[in-house]
Amino acid sequence: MPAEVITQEAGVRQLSYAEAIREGLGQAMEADPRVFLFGEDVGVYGGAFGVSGDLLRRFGPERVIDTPISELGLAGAAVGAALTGMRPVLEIQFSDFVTLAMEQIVNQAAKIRFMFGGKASVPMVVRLPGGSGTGAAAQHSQSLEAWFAHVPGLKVLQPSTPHDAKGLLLAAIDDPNPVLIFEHKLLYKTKGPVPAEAYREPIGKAVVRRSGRDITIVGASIMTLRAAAAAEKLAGEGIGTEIIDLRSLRPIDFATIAQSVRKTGRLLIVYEGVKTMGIGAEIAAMIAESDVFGALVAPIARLGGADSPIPYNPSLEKASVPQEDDILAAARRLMHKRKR
Amino acid sequence: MPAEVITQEAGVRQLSYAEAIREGLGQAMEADPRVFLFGEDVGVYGGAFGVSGDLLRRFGPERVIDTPISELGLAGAAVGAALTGMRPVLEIQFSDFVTLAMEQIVNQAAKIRFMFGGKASVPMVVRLPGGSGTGAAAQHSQSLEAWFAHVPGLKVLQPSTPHDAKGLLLAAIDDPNPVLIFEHKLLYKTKGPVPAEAYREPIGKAVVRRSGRDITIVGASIMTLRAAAAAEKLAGEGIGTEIIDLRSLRPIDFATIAQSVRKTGRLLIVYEGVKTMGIGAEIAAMIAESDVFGALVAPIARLGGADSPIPYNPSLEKASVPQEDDILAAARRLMHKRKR
Amino acid sequence: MQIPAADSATAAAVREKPALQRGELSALDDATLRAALRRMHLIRKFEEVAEQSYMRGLVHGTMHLSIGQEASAVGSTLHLRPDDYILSTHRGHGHCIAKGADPARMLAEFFGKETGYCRGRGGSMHIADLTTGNLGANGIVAGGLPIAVGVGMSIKAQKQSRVCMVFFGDGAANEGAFHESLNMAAIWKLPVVFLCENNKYGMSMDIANAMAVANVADRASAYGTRGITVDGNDLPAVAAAAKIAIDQARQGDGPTLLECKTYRLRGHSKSDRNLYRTKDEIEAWRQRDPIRRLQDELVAQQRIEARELAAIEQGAQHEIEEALEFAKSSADPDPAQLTRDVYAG
Amino acid sequence: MQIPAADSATAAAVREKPALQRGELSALDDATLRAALRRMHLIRKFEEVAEQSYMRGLVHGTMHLSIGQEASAVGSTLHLRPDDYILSTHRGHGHCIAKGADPARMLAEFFGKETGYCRGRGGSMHIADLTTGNLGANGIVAGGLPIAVGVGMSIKAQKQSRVCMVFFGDGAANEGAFHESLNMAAIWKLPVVFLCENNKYGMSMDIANAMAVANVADRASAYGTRGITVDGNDLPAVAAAAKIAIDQARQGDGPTLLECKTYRLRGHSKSDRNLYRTKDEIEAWRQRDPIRRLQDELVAQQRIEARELAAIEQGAQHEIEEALEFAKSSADPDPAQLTRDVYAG
Ligand SMILES: Cc1ncc(C[n+]2csc(CCOP(=O)(O)OP(=O)(O)O)c2C)c(N)n1
Ligand SMILES: Cc1ncc(C[n+]2csc(CCOP(=O)(O)OP(=O)(O)O)c2C)c(N)n1
Ligand SMILES: [Mg+2]
Ligand SMILES: [Mg+2]
Repeated sequence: MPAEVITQEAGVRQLSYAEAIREGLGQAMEADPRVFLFGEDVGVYGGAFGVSGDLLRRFGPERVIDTPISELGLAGAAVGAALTGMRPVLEIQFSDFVTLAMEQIVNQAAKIRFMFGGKASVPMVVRLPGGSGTGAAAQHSQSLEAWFAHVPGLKVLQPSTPHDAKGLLLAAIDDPNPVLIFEHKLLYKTKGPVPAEAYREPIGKAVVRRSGRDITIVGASIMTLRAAAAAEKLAGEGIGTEIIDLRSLRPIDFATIAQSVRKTGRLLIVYEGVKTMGIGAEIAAMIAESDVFGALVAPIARLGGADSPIPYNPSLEKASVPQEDDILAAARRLMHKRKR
Repeated sequence: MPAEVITQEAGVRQLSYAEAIREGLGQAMEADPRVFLFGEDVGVYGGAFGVSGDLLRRFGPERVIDTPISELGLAGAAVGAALTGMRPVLEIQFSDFVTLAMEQIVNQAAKIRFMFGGKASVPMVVRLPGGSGTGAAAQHSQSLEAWFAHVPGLKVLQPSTPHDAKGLLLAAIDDPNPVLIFEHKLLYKTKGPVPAEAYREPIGKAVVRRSGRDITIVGASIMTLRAAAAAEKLAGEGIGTEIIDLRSLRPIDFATIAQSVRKTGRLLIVYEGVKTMGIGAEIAAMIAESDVFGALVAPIARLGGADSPIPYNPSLEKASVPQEDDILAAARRLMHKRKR
Repeated sequence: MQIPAADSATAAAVREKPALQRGELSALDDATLRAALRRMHLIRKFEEVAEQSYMRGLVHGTMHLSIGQEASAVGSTLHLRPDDYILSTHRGHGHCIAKGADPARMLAEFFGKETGYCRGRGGSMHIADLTTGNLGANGIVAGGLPIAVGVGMSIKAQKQSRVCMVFFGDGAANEGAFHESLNMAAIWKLPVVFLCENNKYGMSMDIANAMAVANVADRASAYGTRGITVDGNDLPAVAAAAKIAIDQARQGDGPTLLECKTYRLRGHSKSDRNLYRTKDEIEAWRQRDPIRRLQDELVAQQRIEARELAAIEQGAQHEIEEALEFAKSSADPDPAQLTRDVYAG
Repeated sequence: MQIPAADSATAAAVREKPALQRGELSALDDATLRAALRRMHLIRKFEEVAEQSYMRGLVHGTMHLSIGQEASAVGSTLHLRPDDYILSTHRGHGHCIAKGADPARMLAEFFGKETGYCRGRGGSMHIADLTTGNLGANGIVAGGLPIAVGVGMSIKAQKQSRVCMVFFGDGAANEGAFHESLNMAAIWKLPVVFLCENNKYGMSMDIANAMAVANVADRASAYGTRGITVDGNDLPAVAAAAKIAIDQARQGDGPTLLECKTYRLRGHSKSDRNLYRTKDEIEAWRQRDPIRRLQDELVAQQRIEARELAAIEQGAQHEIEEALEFAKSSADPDPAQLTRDVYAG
């Protein structure tokens, strides 16, 4: 980790989300010769979003591997390496390109252990930069994580802070199963405290980012930041917001959500993926079919991406996914609703 | 249509689901020179499930086209043909193989019209035999339709009867948008009345298959048949079941569902795809965030596929997706539940 | 744009300077050459203006400039007919202008305006102009190749005499889509020209590391079809090679894999720090700038006078300046119409 | 299985019958040939029993028989070491037995039993036997090829001297996965043998319609690597060609695309009505049955006595009968354990 990227703020070491991931990758490679990073332009270029940075220089071209543009082949290569004793970490340059690799991820990685009667495991990690907000338009801005939450055999993470980006990555590399990590492009430059040592965050555990009595907002990735900003404003209006950061979409930490909703009676789920069939659908359904159902004092509200591809024009783009103001408005609406 | 496949029952012409699709394809090709069928083994073999049958003989190799095994390329070919004046119908031999074609379906077909500012359209149809129950194991038995319901720009159909299989296919071929039709392998041999003329069923409209006061069961494809069988037994127990056959997952006919649930106050959603993030999640969420929420007298119940790949062993395979008995049991449980 | 063989002016040119002029050049008449040169300038200036606008923060997103690759875009499309199709790439401004699009509406799209080709929905990576047969740029590497197969099938089924030219890069040639598309086009003898712009790099990976053959066109043999490699910075040479491929496609002889060896003088996109190549390499290619090369040859061969060159360049400059004004002054789309064009009908 | 070059018995055999025997045959010692023959019989009988069980309704699902392709499965793997890897296909029983799997546990899997290789979860299309380096059959055409790239990377990273052989069909050679995998294996010189069993058809499509080159191995040149085409019904020839490919892979010389031309005497799967080929064609290939061919040659060359042949066949027959008993009498899995092995750890 070059010294210049480590800044000090209030006595805690601050790293950007990208730096935290890089530090995690470096520590995993230092600790375990089985770990390697590969993908398009992860080497000399340092990664399309600069995540791998100097890793090539530090670990050499046998462990930080630039590849041809062959997403299906790369995903399969991760499967094969994982099956035979390695711990591959694959970067799919934009998560949109995972559409080319679905076969290997869904039919092979996710199913091999089960199909082989539990006699094999596929410990691979796929990192997928996703999300909108960069003006990259419809084929470079999608949030496709919900698809993978539908696939038994996979684990699916969506870290929102530099701390979690590193801790969840290290946990994913340790995990004996295929783990997909959806990183948000707009978060790469956001900073936060990151311990220097190699620590793990548990996969499948949500965290309560803010406590409140009146309304529960569940989100992940960048939406928890926008929700936090909205919660500040709601606090000014006397509304206590509890924010749950999912971190993991598969498995999903229903207990933490349930506990909060039991307390607040109101649930707003915010996500960037298309609203229909996005992760909010599953959370709403889990609540609606559970005991917590009776604790609701208002209908569940979902705020998700618009029913359209991501547009190029900046104002259209903003309008197509939940922004802080949308969250604020949705929370206010929900506070005025009652069960009929 | 060979004479032997047309049987007479109670004076109505009965066709199998496969025959109905074939008849629809034939009529579309007769009526419109822009329509053609292509895919792996759809020609001389007659299709892996015999759906295309004698179409090659009738329409010749320029309109019923056997192709190399190249799913991504085929999906792209459908896009290109649709963009330039044709009406391609592509068969993906097993829906599982659509994992290889996601890029073209999701990034191109679904988005081109929007990305081009509304100045193009992509009128293509993809037929996808799906579902379990044939002992074909994890890579040949999936129900992946929920993924596509998450993608704006696509339409997604799941016919349950020979009548709808033909009527929805013809509507899909007319539709100026990309339409995916998930056909169920176990349904191909089921028979039902099918009008001889070329008729259309509206895309996006559910149908009430059975009326009842006590409980609403929403399903699609083969699940509506299993639900109907369960409903017969429930009737014997004095429970009135209303069965809604979705037919279309995108767009989804929420009005028909809402109307029924308002009446019965109880909702059971049955689907073969993996429960988590399956189509039942969206339906439950739509109810939970709507006015209908207040009309529920019990929590919503979902019955979906197990959290596992589809296993090979027949009893395991049965155990992995909802069967008639499971629906019966779930309905009974729901009848005993009350909102707390 | 005329097909030189049928053109008497060309024949005259050939007669006049037989000893000096190579066949690729003499095959092109003066009007064609002037038009080609003007288009190369238009592309260059379009991209320079795009780059400046980007640097000044007037546009967001990213962009992929083809500065240095203009001969391949203009040369390959020179013998296409107006109703022939093209499918383009993320680095597609050149193809788009070469096929006849209006730079003003392109720039408007780049600025995200309602007057843009995609009404601001697509941006730089998705410009399409159906009126000139341009079926669109593509953000997915090799995304256009399978589509070209379908366009070829469509042309054949409708018994048209059109041709579809699909552009892609050297990096795209390692995608599975390349393989499936070349194979299908070959077995069905589709009227498709696979036009590979080999600019030596993907985003940062040198083609020498990304494939073990010297030329992308060497792969044609795997599909039993023709492969041609040409100096992609030499407009007459590109045009001559493309003419062969286009004619054969139109005559029902199936696809050609035509590779133009060229170089992008700018980085891959805005975030590129050029870590993967040397300044010397870039400089060496700058010496082979396709616009300057063509101009020098035309002057040396007395096909054009030096002062006329300046006029052509100024004309292009003027057109782009007007285009910029148009783009800037156009209205933004209305966010209320966000989901309007998701579905047809 | 020994590597003949290092084997004195072979040398002796070569000395004894130098004029009559071709090199591919003389390169194999008697023990190796007997073992190979036994395995071919095992495969044949395994599949015949599988077929009968299927016809009698004892098993459900589908199955893809390789009857007629035994020389390619056994010959190609003859010089693999026990710790070398294979990746197989939907038509994979032969590869599995050839690599040393126990037919009893394979049949148990076919019967969906808890004693099967996959505890009844996988069935015919997903048999894997990690103890013999068999990384699994695959239901996805060309699904194993990208995995082989990763296995090759893994072998290289761990500095092992293993080799990975990945099987696939002629139809699979048109999948994008083929292209991406061959390319990556070639540029990184991975220890992978790409073993194409070209049985002339995909499910029903004749390779002559599916690709415009005569041999799948012709495609090797597109990756700058070696391609070999061999008579896949000739066990010694297959073994000799595979030995070259295996040795080169092991020595760090990178991948070979080795094509065995063979034929499946049965239909593609249970639903096949053979509409796409003639009875005559099938009959002609029946005359080239790889087992009979090898037996005839061994007898003619006096490498084995006719009555010994019968003993080998009976031994195989007996083993498969016992395997069938084992499979039938094994217990079914417990449905309560359905989701137990979805996740590790
Ligand atoms: C499927 C896919 N993978 C990766 C990318 C990211 N990407 C965009 S352009 C590019 C390099 C493409 O190289 P090449 O095909 O040679 O075209 P060039 O940029 O050199 O014109 C990459 C990796 C993408 N857009 N699509
Ligand atoms: C990706 C994919 N597409 C299609 C199929 C259906 N399918 C199974 S086997 C087969 C034919 C394969 O042909 P080939 O590769 O030559 O192998 P063979 O069956 O001849 O051994 C097809 C089309 C599949 N299993 N996977
Ligand atoms: Mg390039
Ligand atoms: Mg074959």
